[in-house]
Amino acid sequence: MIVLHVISGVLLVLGSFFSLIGAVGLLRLPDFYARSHAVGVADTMGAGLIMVGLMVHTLTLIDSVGLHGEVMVLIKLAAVLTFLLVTSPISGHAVTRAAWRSGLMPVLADAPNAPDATAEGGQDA
Amino acid sequence: MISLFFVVNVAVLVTMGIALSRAMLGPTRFDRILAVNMFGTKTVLLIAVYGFLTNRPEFLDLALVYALINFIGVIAVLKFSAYTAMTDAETDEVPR
Amino acid sequence: MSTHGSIVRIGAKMLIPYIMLLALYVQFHGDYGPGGGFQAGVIFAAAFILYALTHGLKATKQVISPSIAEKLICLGVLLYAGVGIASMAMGGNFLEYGVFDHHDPSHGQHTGLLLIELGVGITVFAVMLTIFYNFAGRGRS
Amino acid sequence: MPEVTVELFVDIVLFSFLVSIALTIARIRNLFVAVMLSGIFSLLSAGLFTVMDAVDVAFTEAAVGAGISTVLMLLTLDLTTEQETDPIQPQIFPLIVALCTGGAMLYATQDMPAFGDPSAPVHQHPLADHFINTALQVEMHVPNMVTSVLGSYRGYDTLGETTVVFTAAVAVMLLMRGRRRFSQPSTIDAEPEEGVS
Repeated sequence: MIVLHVISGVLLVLGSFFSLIGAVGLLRLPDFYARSHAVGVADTMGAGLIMVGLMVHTLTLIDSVGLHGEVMVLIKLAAVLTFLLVTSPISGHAVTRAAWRSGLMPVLADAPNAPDATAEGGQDA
Repeated sequence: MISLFFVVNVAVLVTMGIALSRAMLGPTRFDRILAVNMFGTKTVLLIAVYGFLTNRPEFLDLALVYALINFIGVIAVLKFSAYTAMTDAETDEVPR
Repeated sequence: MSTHGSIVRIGAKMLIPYIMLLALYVQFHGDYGPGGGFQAGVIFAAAFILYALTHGLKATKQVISPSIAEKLICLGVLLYAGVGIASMAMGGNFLEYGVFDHHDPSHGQHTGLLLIELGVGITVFAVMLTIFYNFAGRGRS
Repeated sequence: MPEVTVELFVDIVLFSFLVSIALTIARIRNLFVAVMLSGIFSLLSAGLFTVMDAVDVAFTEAAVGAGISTVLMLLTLDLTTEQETDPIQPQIFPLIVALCTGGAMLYATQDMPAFGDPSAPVHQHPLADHFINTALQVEMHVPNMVTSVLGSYRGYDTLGETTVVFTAAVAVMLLMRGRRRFSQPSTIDAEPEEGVS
Protein backbone atom coordinates (compact mmCIF):
# COMPACT_ATOMS: atom_id res chain seq x y z
CA MET A 1 0.00 0.00 0.00
CA ILE A 2 2.70 2.44 1.06
CA VAL A 3 4.83 1.35 -1.91
CA LEU A 4 2.08 2.52 -4.29
CA HIS A 5 1.95 5.90 -2.59
CA VAL A 6 5.71 6.28 -2.88
CA ILE A 7 5.72 5.23 -6.53
CA SER A 8 2.94 7.63 -7.48
CA GLY A 9 4.65 10.42 -5.55
CA VAL A 10 7.96 9.81 -7.31
CA LEU A 11 6.26 9.62 -10.72
CA LEU A 12 4.34 12.86 -10.14
CA VAL A 13 7.44 14.74 -8.99
CA LEU A 14 9.47 13.41 -11.94
CA GLY A 15 6.69 14.35 -14.36
CA SER A 16 6.47 17.92 -13.12
CA PHE A 17 10.28 18.08 -13.14
CA PHE A 18 10.35 17.13 -16.82
CA SER A 19 7.62 19.66 -17.68
CA LEU A 20 9.68 22.36 -16.00
CA ILE A 21 12.72 21.30 -18.00
CA GLY A 22 10.64 21.53 -21.17
CA ALA A 23 9.50 25.02 -20.20
CA VAL A 24 13.02 26.21 -19.40
CA GLY A 25 14.20 24.70 -22.69
CA LEU A 26 11.45 26.59 -24.48
CA LEU A 27 12.60 29.84 -22.94
CA ARG A 28 16.36 29.57 -23.00
CA LEU A 29 17.31 27.79 -26.22
CA PRO A 30 18.56 30.17 -28.95
CA ASP A 31 16.78 28.92 -32.03
CA PHE A 32 13.34 27.65 -32.99
CA TYR A 33 14.46 24.16 -33.96
CA ALA A 34 16.31 23.63 -30.69
CA ARG A 35 13.22 24.74 -28.80
CA SER A 36 10.88 22.50 -30.72
CA HIS A 37 13.20 19.56 -30.03
CA ALA A 38 13.31 20.30 -26.30
CA VAL A 39 9.58 20.84 -25.98
CA GLY A 40 8.67 17.83 -28.09
CA VAL A 41 10.68 15.48 -25.91
CA ALA A 42 10.33 16.90 -22.41
CA ASP A 43 6.69 17.91 -22.75
CA THR A 44 5.46 14.49 -23.77
CA MET A 45 7.61 12.82 -21.13
CA GLY A 46 6.38 15.11 -18.38
CA ALA A 47 2.73 14.70 -19.29
CA GLY A 48 3.11 10.93 -19.59
CA LEU A 49 4.79 10.58 -16.20
CA ILE A 50 2.20 12.71 -14.44
CA MET A 51 -0.62 10.69 -15.98
CA VAL A 52 0.99 7.38 -14.93
CA GLY A 53 1.52 8.84 -11.47
CA LEU A 54 -2.20 9.68 -11.27
CA MET A 55 -3.09 6.17 -12.39
CA VAL A 56 -0.91 4.63 -9.68
CA HIS A 57 -2.54 6.98 -7.20
CA THR A 58 -6.01 5.73 -8.14
CA LEU A 59 -4.68 2.20 -7.58
CA THR A 60 -3.97 3.16 -3.97
CA LEU A 61 -7.57 4.37 -3.63
CA ILE A 62 -8.99 1.08 -4.87
CA ASP A 63 -8.19 -1.33 -2.07
CA SER A 64 -9.11 1.13 0.67
CA VAL A 65 -12.64 1.97 -0.55
CA GLY A 66 -13.64 -0.99 -2.67
CA LEU A 67 -13.87 -1.31 -6.41
CA HIS A 68 -16.56 0.88 -8.02
CA GLY A 69 -15.76 4.29 -9.37
CA GLU A 70 -12.06 3.71 -9.67
CA VAL A 71 -12.21 1.53 -12.80
CA MET A 72 -13.88 4.38 -14.69
CA VAL A 73 -11.22 6.82 -13.53
CA LEU A 74 -8.47 4.42 -14.57
CA ILE A 75 -9.97 3.98 -18.04
CA LYS A 76 -10.31 7.73 -18.49
CA LEU A 77 -6.74 8.32 -17.34
CA ALA A 78 -5.52 5.65 -19.74
CA ALA A 79 -7.49 7.31 -22.55
CA VAL A 80 -6.01 10.74 -21.78
CA LEU A 81 -2.55 9.19 -21.60
CA THR A 82 -2.87 7.50 -25.01
CA PHE A 83 -4.33 10.64 -26.60
CA LEU A 84 -1.48 12.75 -25.23
CA LEU A 85 1.13 10.22 -26.33
CA VAL A 86 -0.36 10.20 -29.85
CA THR A 87 -1.16 13.88 -30.40
CA SER A 88 1.83 15.52 -28.74
CA PRO A 89 4.56 14.08 -31.01
CA ILE A 90 2.39 14.54 -34.10
CA SER A 91 1.75 18.19 -33.37
CA GLY A 92 5.45 18.64 -32.56
CA HIS A 93 6.29 17.14 -35.94
CA ALA A 94 3.68 19.25 -37.70
CA VAL A 95 4.98 22.51 -36.18
CA THR A 96 8.58 21.79 -37.16
CA ARG A 97 7.60 20.69 -40.67
CA ALA A 98 5.52 23.80 -41.21
CA ALA A 99 8.41 25.94 -39.99
CA TRP A 100 10.82 24.20 -42.35
CA ARG A 101 8.44 24.53 -45.30
CA SER A 102 8.04 28.21 -44.61
CA GLY A 103 11.76 28.68 -45.07
CA LEU A 104 12.85 29.25 -41.46
CA MET A 105 16.59 28.48 -41.50
CA PRO A 106 18.13 26.84 -38.40
CA VAL A 107 21.14 28.45 -36.71
CA LEU A 108 24.10 26.33 -37.88
CA ALA A 109 27.49 26.39 -36.10
CA ASP A 110 29.33 27.89 -39.09
CA ALA A 111 26.38 29.99 -40.23
CA PRO A 112 27.64 33.50 -41.23
CA ASN A 113 24.49 35.25 -40.08
CA ALA A 114 23.71 36.54 -36.59
CA PRO A 115 23.57 34.06 -33.70
CA ASP A 116 19.79 34.27 -33.25
CA ALA A 117 19.25 34.05 -36.99
CA THR A 118 15.48 33.97 -37.06
CA ALA A 119 15.62 34.10 -40.79
CA GLU A 120 13.22 35.87 -43.08
CA GLY A 121 10.75 33.01 -43.40
CA GLY A 122 8.66 33.29 -40.27
CA GLN A 123 9.49 36.82 -39.20
CA ASP A 124 6.53 38.76 -37.88
CA ALA A 125 5.64 41.61 -35.60
CA MET B 1 -1.02 13.44 -0.01
CA ILE B 2 -3.12 16.42 -1.02
CA SER B 3 -0.14 18.77 -0.72
CA LEU B 4 1.74 16.71 -3.35
CA PHE B 5 -0.99 17.43 -5.90
CA PHE B 6 -0.72 21.08 -5.01
CA VAL B 7 3.03 20.96 -5.69
CA VAL B 8 2.40 19.35 -9.09
CA ASN B 9 -0.27 21.97 -9.73
CA VAL B 10 2.17 24.79 -8.98
CA ALA B 11 4.77 23.21 -11.26
CA VAL B 12 2.24 22.99 -14.10
CA LEU B 13 1.18 26.59 -13.54
CA VAL B 14 4.81 27.75 -13.66
CA THR B 15 5.28 25.86 -16.94
CA MET B 16 2.18 27.54 -18.32
CA GLY B 17 3.55 30.92 -17.30
CA ILE B 18 6.84 30.27 -19.07
CA ALA B 19 5.06 28.97 -22.16
CA LEU B 20 2.93 32.12 -22.11
CA SER B 21 6.00 34.33 -21.96
CA ARG B 22 7.43 32.50 -24.96
CA ALA B 23 4.11 32.93 -26.78
CA MET B 24 4.39 36.67 -26.29
CA LEU B 25 8.14 37.01 -26.87
CA GLY B 26 8.49 34.50 -29.66
CA PRO B 27 10.34 36.18 -32.57
CA THR B 28 8.88 33.92 -35.22
CA ARG B 29 5.30 32.84 -35.66
CA PHE B 30 6.25 29.19 -35.13
CA ASP B 31 7.66 29.85 -31.67
CA ARG B 32 4.23 31.08 -30.75
CA ILE B 33 2.58 28.00 -32.19
CA LEU B 34 4.98 25.83 -30.20
CA ALA B 35 4.12 27.75 -27.03
CA VAL B 36 0.39 27.42 -27.78
CA ASN B 37 0.80 23.69 -28.22
CA MET B 38 2.70 23.32 -24.95
CA PHE B 39 0.16 25.52 -23.20
CA GLY B 40 -2.64 23.22 -24.35
CA THR B 41 -0.99 20.07 -23.05
CA LYS B 42 -0.31 21.78 -19.73
CA THR B 43 -3.95 22.80 -19.37
CA VAL B 44 -4.90 19.16 -19.81
CA LEU B 45 -2.54 18.28 -16.95
CA LEU B 46 -3.76 21.15 -14.82
CA ILE B 47 -7.37 20.00 -15.13
CA ALA B 48 -6.50 16.35 -14.41
CA VAL B 49 -4.35 17.14 -11.35
CA TYR B 50 -6.80 19.73 -10.06
CA GLY B 51 -9.56 17.13 -10.40
CA PHE B 52 -7.54 14.85 -8.16
CA LEU B 53 -6.69 17.68 -5.78
CA THR B 54 -10.38 18.28 -5.07
CA ASN B 55 -11.12 14.55 -5.59
CA ARG B 56 -13.74 15.09 -8.30
CA PRO B 57 -12.77 12.60 -11.03
CA GLU B 58 -15.36 13.81 -13.58
CA PHE B 59 -12.87 16.50 -14.60
CA LEU B 60 -11.11 13.79 -16.60
CA ASP B 61 -13.75 13.93 -19.35
CA LEU B 62 -12.82 17.55 -19.74
CA ALA B 63 -9.11 16.77 -19.87
CA LEU B 64 -9.86 14.24 -22.62
CA VAL B 65 -11.76 16.80 -24.69
CA TYR B 66 -9.00 19.35 -24.13
CA ALA B 67 -6.32 17.06 -25.48
CA LEU B 68 -8.28 16.59 -28.72
CA ILE B 69 -9.37 20.19 -29.19
CA ASN B 70 -5.79 21.33 -28.60
CA PHE B 71 -4.58 18.97 -31.32
CA ILE B 72 -7.25 20.18 -33.77
CA GLY B 73 -6.42 23.81 -32.95
CA VAL B 74 -2.71 23.34 -33.61
CA ILE B 75 -3.36 21.48 -36.88
CA ALA B 76 -5.70 24.25 -38.01
CA VAL B 77 -3.20 26.97 -37.15
CA LEU B 78 -0.45 25.12 -38.99
CA LYS B 79 -2.68 24.49 -41.96
CA PHE B 80 -3.19 28.20 -42.50
CA SER B 81 0.23 29.36 -41.38
CA ALA B 82 1.98 27.12 -43.90
CA TYR B 83 -0.52 28.31 -46.52
CA THR B 84 -0.11 32.04 -45.98
CA ALA B 85 3.64 32.00 -45.32
CA MET B 86 5.96 32.35 -48.34
CA THR B 87 6.29 28.69 -49.23
CA ASP B 88 8.22 27.31 -52.16
CA ALA B 89 6.35 25.10 -54.55
CA GLU B 90 4.89 21.92 -53.15
CA THR B 91 7.72 19.41 -53.38
CA ASP B 92 6.81 16.11 -51.87
CA GLU B 93 4.37 14.05 -53.89
CA VAL B 94 1.26 13.16 -51.91
CA PRO B 95 -0.02 9.59 -52.23
CA ARG B 96 -3.29 10.12 -54.13
CA MET C 1 -3.90 17.87 -51.66
CA SER C 2 -3.22 19.63 -48.37
CA THR C 3 -0.02 21.17 -47.18
CA HIS C 4 0.13 18.61 -44.37
CA GLY C 5 2.48 15.71 -44.80
CA SER C 6 1.37 12.12 -44.57
CA ILE C 7 2.29 11.80 -40.87
CA VAL C 8 -0.33 14.30 -39.78
CA ARG C 9 -2.81 12.76 -42.18
CA ILE C 10 -2.31 9.26 -40.78
CA GLY C 11 -2.36 10.58 -37.23
CA ALA C 12 -5.66 12.31 -37.87
CA LYS C 13 -7.03 9.19 -39.51
CA MET C 14 -6.15 7.25 -36.34
CA LEU C 15 -7.73 9.80 -34.05
CA ILE C 16 -10.99 10.67 -35.80
CA PRO C 17 -12.93 7.52 -34.86
CA TYR C 18 -12.01 8.01 -31.21
CA ILE C 19 -13.10 11.64 -31.28
CA MET C 20 -16.47 10.54 -32.62
CA LEU C 21 -16.67 7.81 -29.99
CA LEU C 22 -15.92 10.41 -27.33
CA ALA C 23 -18.66 12.65 -28.75
CA LEU C 24 -21.18 9.79 -28.49
CA TYR C 25 -20.00 9.05 -24.94
CA VAL C 26 -20.49 12.70 -24.01
CA GLN C 27 -23.89 12.68 -25.68
CA PHE C 28 -25.32 9.69 -23.92
CA HIS C 29 -23.97 10.10 -20.46
CA GLY C 30 -25.26 13.64 -20.13
CA ASP C 31 -27.58 12.41 -17.39
CA TYR C 32 -24.86 11.11 -15.12
CA GLY C 33 -21.93 13.44 -15.69
CA PRO C 34 -20.91 16.59 -17.45
CA GLY C 35 -21.87 16.73 -21.11
CA GLY C 36 -25.03 16.60 -23.16
CA GLY C 37 -26.36 17.34 -26.60
CA PHE C 38 -24.68 20.64 -27.25
CA GLN C 39 -21.13 19.61 -26.27
CA ALA C 40 -21.45 16.29 -28.09
CA GLY C 41 -22.56 18.01 -31.29
CA VAL C 42 -19.61 20.39 -31.20
CA ILE C 43 -17.09 17.59 -30.59
CA PHE C 44 -18.59 15.57 -33.43
CA ALA C 45 -18.28 18.57 -35.75
CA ALA C 46 -14.68 19.06 -34.57
CA ALA C 47 -13.91 15.52 -35.79
CA PHE C 48 -15.24 16.42 -39.23
CA ILE C 49 -13.28 19.66 -39.26
CA LEU C 50 -10.09 17.76 -38.42
CA TYR C 51 -10.84 15.46 -41.36
CA ALA C 52 -11.42 18.45 -43.63
CA LEU C 53 -8.16 20.10 -42.51
CA THR C 54 -6.03 17.07 -43.20
CA HIS C 55 -7.83 15.45 -46.14
CA GLY C 56 -9.21 18.48 -47.96
CA LEU C 57 -12.70 19.88 -48.23
CA LYS C 58 -13.73 17.84 -51.28
CA ALA C 59 -13.22 14.55 -49.42
CA THR C 60 -15.30 15.77 -46.48
CA LYS C 61 -18.07 16.93 -48.75
CA GLN C 62 -18.23 13.45 -50.17
CA VAL C 63 -18.74 12.09 -46.65
CA ILE C 64 -21.49 14.53 -45.66
CA SER C 65 -22.62 16.80 -48.48
CA PRO C 66 -23.86 20.29 -47.55
CA SER C 67 -27.42 19.38 -48.55
CA ILE C 68 -27.46 16.48 -46.10
CA ALA C 69 -26.09 18.75 -43.37
CA GLU C 70 -28.96 21.18 -43.96
CA LYS C 71 -31.50 18.38 -43.73
CA LEU C 72 -29.88 17.22 -40.47
CA ILE C 73 -30.36 20.67 -38.96
CA CYS C 74 -34.08 20.44 -39.54
CA LEU C 75 -34.15 16.82 -38.37
CA GLY C 76 -32.73 17.76 -34.96
CA VAL C 77 -35.28 20.45 -34.29
CA LEU C 78 -38.09 18.22 -35.60
CA LEU C 79 -36.97 15.40 -33.28
CA TYR C 80 -37.05 17.74 -30.30
CA ALA C 81 -40.49 19.16 -31.11
CA GLY C 82 -41.70 15.68 -32.07
CA VAL C 83 -40.91 14.43 -28.56
CA GLY C 84 -43.11 17.25 -27.25
CA ILE C 85 -45.97 16.35 -29.56
CA ALA C 86 -45.59 12.65 -28.66
CA SER C 87 -45.89 13.43 -24.96
CA MET C 88 -49.05 15.39 -25.72
CA ALA C 89 -50.39 12.49 -27.78
CA MET C 90 -49.83 10.17 -24.82
CA GLY C 91 -51.95 12.32 -22.55
CA GLY C 92 -49.40 14.60 -20.88
CA ASN C 93 -48.94 18.24 -21.79
CA PHE C 94 -46.25 19.51 -24.16
CA LEU C 95 -42.78 18.12 -23.38
CA GLU C 96 -43.91 16.24 -20.28
CA TYR C 97 -41.76 13.11 -20.43
CA GLY C 98 -43.35 11.40 -17.47
CA VAL C 99 -46.10 9.97 -19.65
CA PHE C 100 -43.67 7.96 -21.76
CA ASP C 101 -43.56 5.25 -19.13
CA HIS C 102 -46.81 5.08 -17.09
CA HIS C 103 -45.80 2.87 -14.25
CA ASP C 104 -42.44 4.57 -13.68
CA PRO C 105 -42.48 8.30 -14.60
CA SER C 106 -38.78 8.82 -13.77
CA HIS C 107 -37.88 6.19 -16.36
CA GLY C 108 -40.01 8.12 -18.83
CA GLN C 109 -38.03 11.24 -17.94
CA HIS C 110 -34.82 9.43 -18.84
CA THR C 111 -36.05 8.40 -22.28
CA GLY C 112 -37.44 11.88 -22.90
CA LEU C 113 -34.17 13.52 -21.88
CA LEU C 114 -32.17 11.13 -24.02
CA LEU C 115 -34.28 11.90 -27.09
CA ILE C 116 -34.17 15.67 -26.79
CA GLU C 117 -30.42 15.61 -26.09
CA LEU C 118 -30.07 13.62 -29.30
CA GLY C 119 -32.14 16.22 -31.13
CA VAL C 120 -29.97 19.05 -29.80
CA GLY C 121 -26.82 17.08 -30.66
CA ILE C 122 -27.86 16.50 -34.27
CA THR C 123 -28.83 20.13 -34.79
CA VAL C 124 -25.67 21.58 -33.28
CA PHE C 125 -23.46 19.16 -35.21
CA ALA C 126 -25.16 20.00 -38.51
CA VAL C 127 -25.07 23.75 -37.79
CA MET C 128 -21.35 23.74 -37.01
CA LEU C 129 -20.66 21.71 -40.14
CA THR C 130 -22.75 23.98 -42.37
CA ILE C 131 -21.06 27.10 -41.00
CA PHE C 132 -17.68 25.47 -41.62
CA TYR C 133 -18.65 24.53 -45.17
CA ASN C 134 -19.88 28.03 -45.92
CA PHE C 135 -16.75 29.66 -44.48
CA ALA C 136 -14.33 27.26 -46.09
CA GLY C 137 -16.18 27.11 -49.41
CA ARG C 138 -15.33 30.74 -50.24
CA GLY C 139 -12.21 30.85 -52.41
CA ARG C 140 -9.90 33.84 -52.16
CA SER C 141 -12.08 36.24 -54.11
CA MET D 1 -3.53 22.58 2.80
CA PRO D 2 -6.92 24.23 3.38
CA GLU D 3 -9.13 23.89 0.36
CA VAL D 4 -9.98 27.55 -0.07
CA THR D 5 -6.44 28.87 -0.38
CA VAL D 6 -5.62 26.26 -3.03
CA GLU D 7 -8.58 27.25 -5.17
CA LEU D 8 -7.87 30.94 -4.55
CA PHE D 9 -4.23 30.54 -5.59
CA VAL D 10 -5.08 28.70 -8.82
CA ASP D 11 -7.80 31.26 -9.57
CA ILE D 12 -5.46 34.22 -9.11
CA VAL D 13 -2.73 32.71 -11.27
CA LEU D 14 -5.16 31.79 -14.08
CA PHE D 15 -6.76 35.24 -13.99
CA SER D 16 -3.33 36.88 -14.23
CA PHE D 17 -2.57 34.71 -17.29
CA LEU D 18 -5.92 35.79 -18.76
CA VAL D 19 -5.14 39.49 -18.26
CA SER D 20 -1.66 39.17 -19.78
CA ILE D 21 -3.06 37.38 -22.85
CA ALA D 22 -5.73 40.03 -23.30
CA LEU D 23 -3.12 42.79 -23.19
CA THR D 24 -0.94 40.97 -25.72
CA ILE D 25 -3.85 40.45 -28.08
CA ALA D 26 -4.65 44.16 -27.92
CA ARG D 27 -1.03 45.10 -28.55
CA ILE D 28 -0.16 42.65 -31.31
CA ARG D 29 -0.41 43.75 -34.95
CA ASN D 30 -0.20 40.40 -36.68
CA LEU D 31 -3.81 39.14 -36.75
CA PHE D 32 -2.67 35.57 -37.19
CA VAL D 33 -0.98 35.59 -33.80
CA ALA D 34 -3.99 37.30 -32.27
CA VAL D 35 -6.20 34.41 -33.40
CA MET D 36 -3.85 31.89 -31.82
CA LEU D 37 -3.77 33.82 -28.57
CA SER D 38 -7.55 34.00 -28.55
CA GLY D 39 -7.47 30.18 -28.77
CA ILE D 40 -5.46 30.09 -25.55
CA PHE D 41 -7.72 32.74 -24.04
CA SER D 42 -10.83 30.58 -24.39
CA LEU D 43 -8.88 27.50 -23.26
CA LEU D 44 -7.84 29.35 -20.11
CA SER D 45 -11.31 30.68 -19.38
CA ALA D 46 -12.59 27.12 -19.72
CA GLY D 47 -9.93 26.14 -17.17
CA LEU D 48 -11.27 28.81 -14.86
CA PHE D 49 -14.78 27.43 -15.23
CA THR D 50 -13.57 24.03 -14.09
CA VAL D 51 -11.82 25.54 -11.08
CA MET D 52 -15.17 27.10 -10.18
CA ASP D 53 -16.89 23.71 -10.55
CA ALA D 54 -18.95 24.61 -13.63
CA VAL D 55 -17.97 21.57 -15.68
CA ASP D 56 -20.73 21.69 -18.32
CA VAL D 57 -19.94 25.30 -19.17
CA ALA D 58 -16.23 24.49 -19.29
CA PHE D 59 -17.00 21.65 -21.69
CA THR D 60 -18.83 23.89 -24.12
CA GLU D 61 -16.31 26.73 -23.79
CA ALA D 62 -13.41 24.38 -24.53
CA ALA D 63 -15.05 22.65 -27.47
CA VAL D 64 -16.47 25.80 -29.07
CA GLY D 65 -13.98 28.44 -27.98
CA ALA D 66 -10.67 26.66 -28.45
CA GLY D 67 -11.80 24.39 -31.29
CA ILE D 68 -14.41 25.70 -33.67
CA SER D 69 -14.06 29.46 -33.34
CA THR D 70 -10.28 29.35 -33.84
CA VAL D 71 -10.78 27.44 -37.08
CA LEU D 72 -13.50 29.80 -38.29
CA MET D 73 -11.42 32.87 -37.46
CA LEU D 74 -8.48 31.38 -39.33
CA LEU D 75 -10.71 30.79 -42.33
CA THR D 76 -11.86 34.40 -42.33
CA LEU D 77 -8.25 35.47 -41.88
CA ASP D 78 -7.51 33.62 -45.07
CA LEU D 79 -9.98 35.73 -46.97
CA THR D 80 -8.78 39.03 -45.50
CA THR D 81 -5.33 40.50 -44.94
CA GLU D 82 -3.10 39.18 -42.23
CA GLN D 83 -1.59 42.42 -41.03
CA GLU D 84 -3.78 44.83 -39.11
CA THR D 85 -4.09 48.13 -40.99
CA ASP D 86 -3.22 51.11 -38.77
CA PRO D 87 -6.27 53.15 -37.67
CA ILE D 88 -6.47 56.52 -39.41
CA GLN D 89 -6.45 58.57 -36.20
CA PRO D 90 -6.14 57.53 -32.57
CA GLN D 91 -9.49 56.17 -31.44
CA ILE D 92 -10.50 58.30 -28.47
CA PHE D 93 -14.21 57.69 -28.53
CA PRO D 94 -14.11 53.87 -28.30
CA LEU D 95 -11.65 54.23 -25.41
CA ILE D 96 -14.10 56.42 -23.50
CA VAL D 97 -16.96 54.01 -24.16
CA ALA D 98 -14.84 51.07 -23.00
CA LEU D 99 -13.80 52.87 -19.82
CA CYS D 100 -17.38 53.88 -19.01
CA THR D 101 -18.78 50.36 -19.41
CA GLY D 102 -15.85 48.93 -17.44
CA GLY D 103 -16.41 51.43 -14.65
CA ALA D 104 -20.16 50.75 -14.57
CA MET D 105 -19.59 47.01 -14.32
CA LEU D 106 -17.00 47.38 -11.57
CA TYR D 107 -19.40 49.61 -9.67
CA ALA D 108 -22.17 47.03 -10.09
CA THR D 109 -20.08 44.21 -8.65
CA GLN D 110 -19.92 46.01 -5.30
CA ASP D 111 -23.28 44.77 -4.10
CA MET D 112 -23.10 41.29 -5.59
CA PRO D 113 -22.83 38.53 -2.94
CA ALA D 114 -19.37 37.01 -2.59
CA PHE D 115 -18.74 34.02 -4.84
CA GLY D 116 -20.43 30.94 -3.44
CA ASP D 117 -21.46 32.31 -0.04
CA PRO D 118 -24.58 30.51 1.25
CA SER D 119 -26.41 33.58 2.50
CA ALA D 120 -26.84 34.89 -1.02
CA PRO D 121 -30.52 35.44 -1.88
CA VAL D 122 -30.37 33.00 -4.79
CA HIS D 123 -29.62 30.16 -2.40
CA GLN D 124 -32.36 31.14 0.04
CA HIS D 125 -35.15 31.03 -2.50
CA PRO D 126 -37.48 27.98 -1.90
CA LEU D 127 -37.27 27.03 -5.58
CA ALA D 128 -33.58 26.24 -5.18
CA ASP D 129 -34.04 23.54 -2.58
CA HIS D 130 -37.14 22.28 -4.33
CA PHE D 131 -34.95 21.52 -7.33
CA ILE D 132 -32.16 20.04 -5.29
CA ASN D 133 -34.35 17.84 -3.11
CA THR D 134 -37.15 16.74 -5.38
CA ALA D 135 -35.34 16.88 -8.70
CA LEU D 136 -32.79 14.37 -7.54
CA GLN D 137 -34.71 11.93 -5.39
CA VAL D 138 -38.44 12.03 -6.05
CA GLU D 139 -39.21 13.01 -9.61
CA MET D 140 -36.31 12.33 -11.85
CA HIS D 141 -33.46 10.26 -10.36
CA VAL D 142 -31.17 12.10 -12.76
CA PRO D 143 -27.83 12.57 -10.99
CA ASN D 144 -26.76 15.46 -13.23
CA MET D 145 -29.11 18.21 -12.05
CA VAL D 146 -28.01 20.56 -14.82
CA THR D 147 -29.32 18.21 -17.49
CA SER D 148 -32.52 17.51 -15.60
CA VAL D 149 -33.30 21.21 -15.19
CA LEU D 150 -32.14 22.05 -18.70
CA GLY D 151 -33.99 19.26 -20.44
CA SER D 152 -37.06 18.66 -18.43
CA TYR D 153 -37.98 21.57 -16.18
CA ARG D 154 -37.16 24.20 -18.77
CA GLY D 155 -37.42 21.86 -21.79
CA TYR D 156 -39.50 24.42 -23.66
CA ASP D 157 -36.73 27.06 -23.36
CA THR D 158 -34.15 24.56 -24.62
CA LEU D 159 -36.41 23.90 -27.60
CA GLY D 160 -36.31 27.67 -28.17
CA GLU D 161 -32.52 27.64 -27.91
CA THR D 162 -32.29 24.85 -30.46
CA THR D 163 -34.36 26.90 -32.88
CA VAL D 164 -32.05 29.88 -32.20
CA VAL D 165 -29.11 27.71 -33.28
CA PHE D 166 -31.17 26.66 -36.29
CA THR D 167 -31.84 30.26 -37.34
CA ALA D 168 -28.16 31.12 -36.86
CA ALA D 169 -27.25 28.46 -39.40
CA VAL D 170 -29.88 29.69 -41.84
CA ALA D 171 -28.55 33.25 -41.46
CA VAL D 172 -24.98 32.17 -42.18
CA MET D 173 -26.14 30.20 -45.21
CA LEU D 174 -28.04 33.20 -46.58
CA LEU D 175 -25.13 35.56 -46.05
CA MET D 176 -22.43 33.30 -47.36
CA ARG D 177 -24.19 31.66 -50.24
CA GLY D 178 -25.51 34.90 -51.66
CA ARG D 179 -22.45 35.26 -53.90
CA ARG D 180 -22.37 31.71 -55.34
CA ARG D 181 -21.04 32.89 -58.69
CA PHE D 182 -17.79 34.21 -57.17
CA SER D 183 -16.78 30.92 -55.57
CA GLN D 184 -13.37 29.67 -56.62
CA PRO D 185 -11.63 26.51 -55.39
CA SER D 186 -11.77 26.74 -51.61
CA THR D 187 -8.74 27.95 -49.67
CA ILE D 188 -8.34 24.52 -48.09
CA ASP D 189 -7.87 22.72 -51.40
CA ALA D 190 -6.03 25.48 -53.25
CA GLU D 191 -2.26 25.04 -53.42
CA PRO D 192 -0.19 27.72 -51.69
CA GLU D 193 0.65 30.32 -54.33
CA GLU D 194 4.32 30.73 -55.05
CA GLY D 195 6.02 33.64 -53.32
CA VAL D 196 2.77 35.29 -52.28
CA SER D 197 3.37 36.55 -48.71
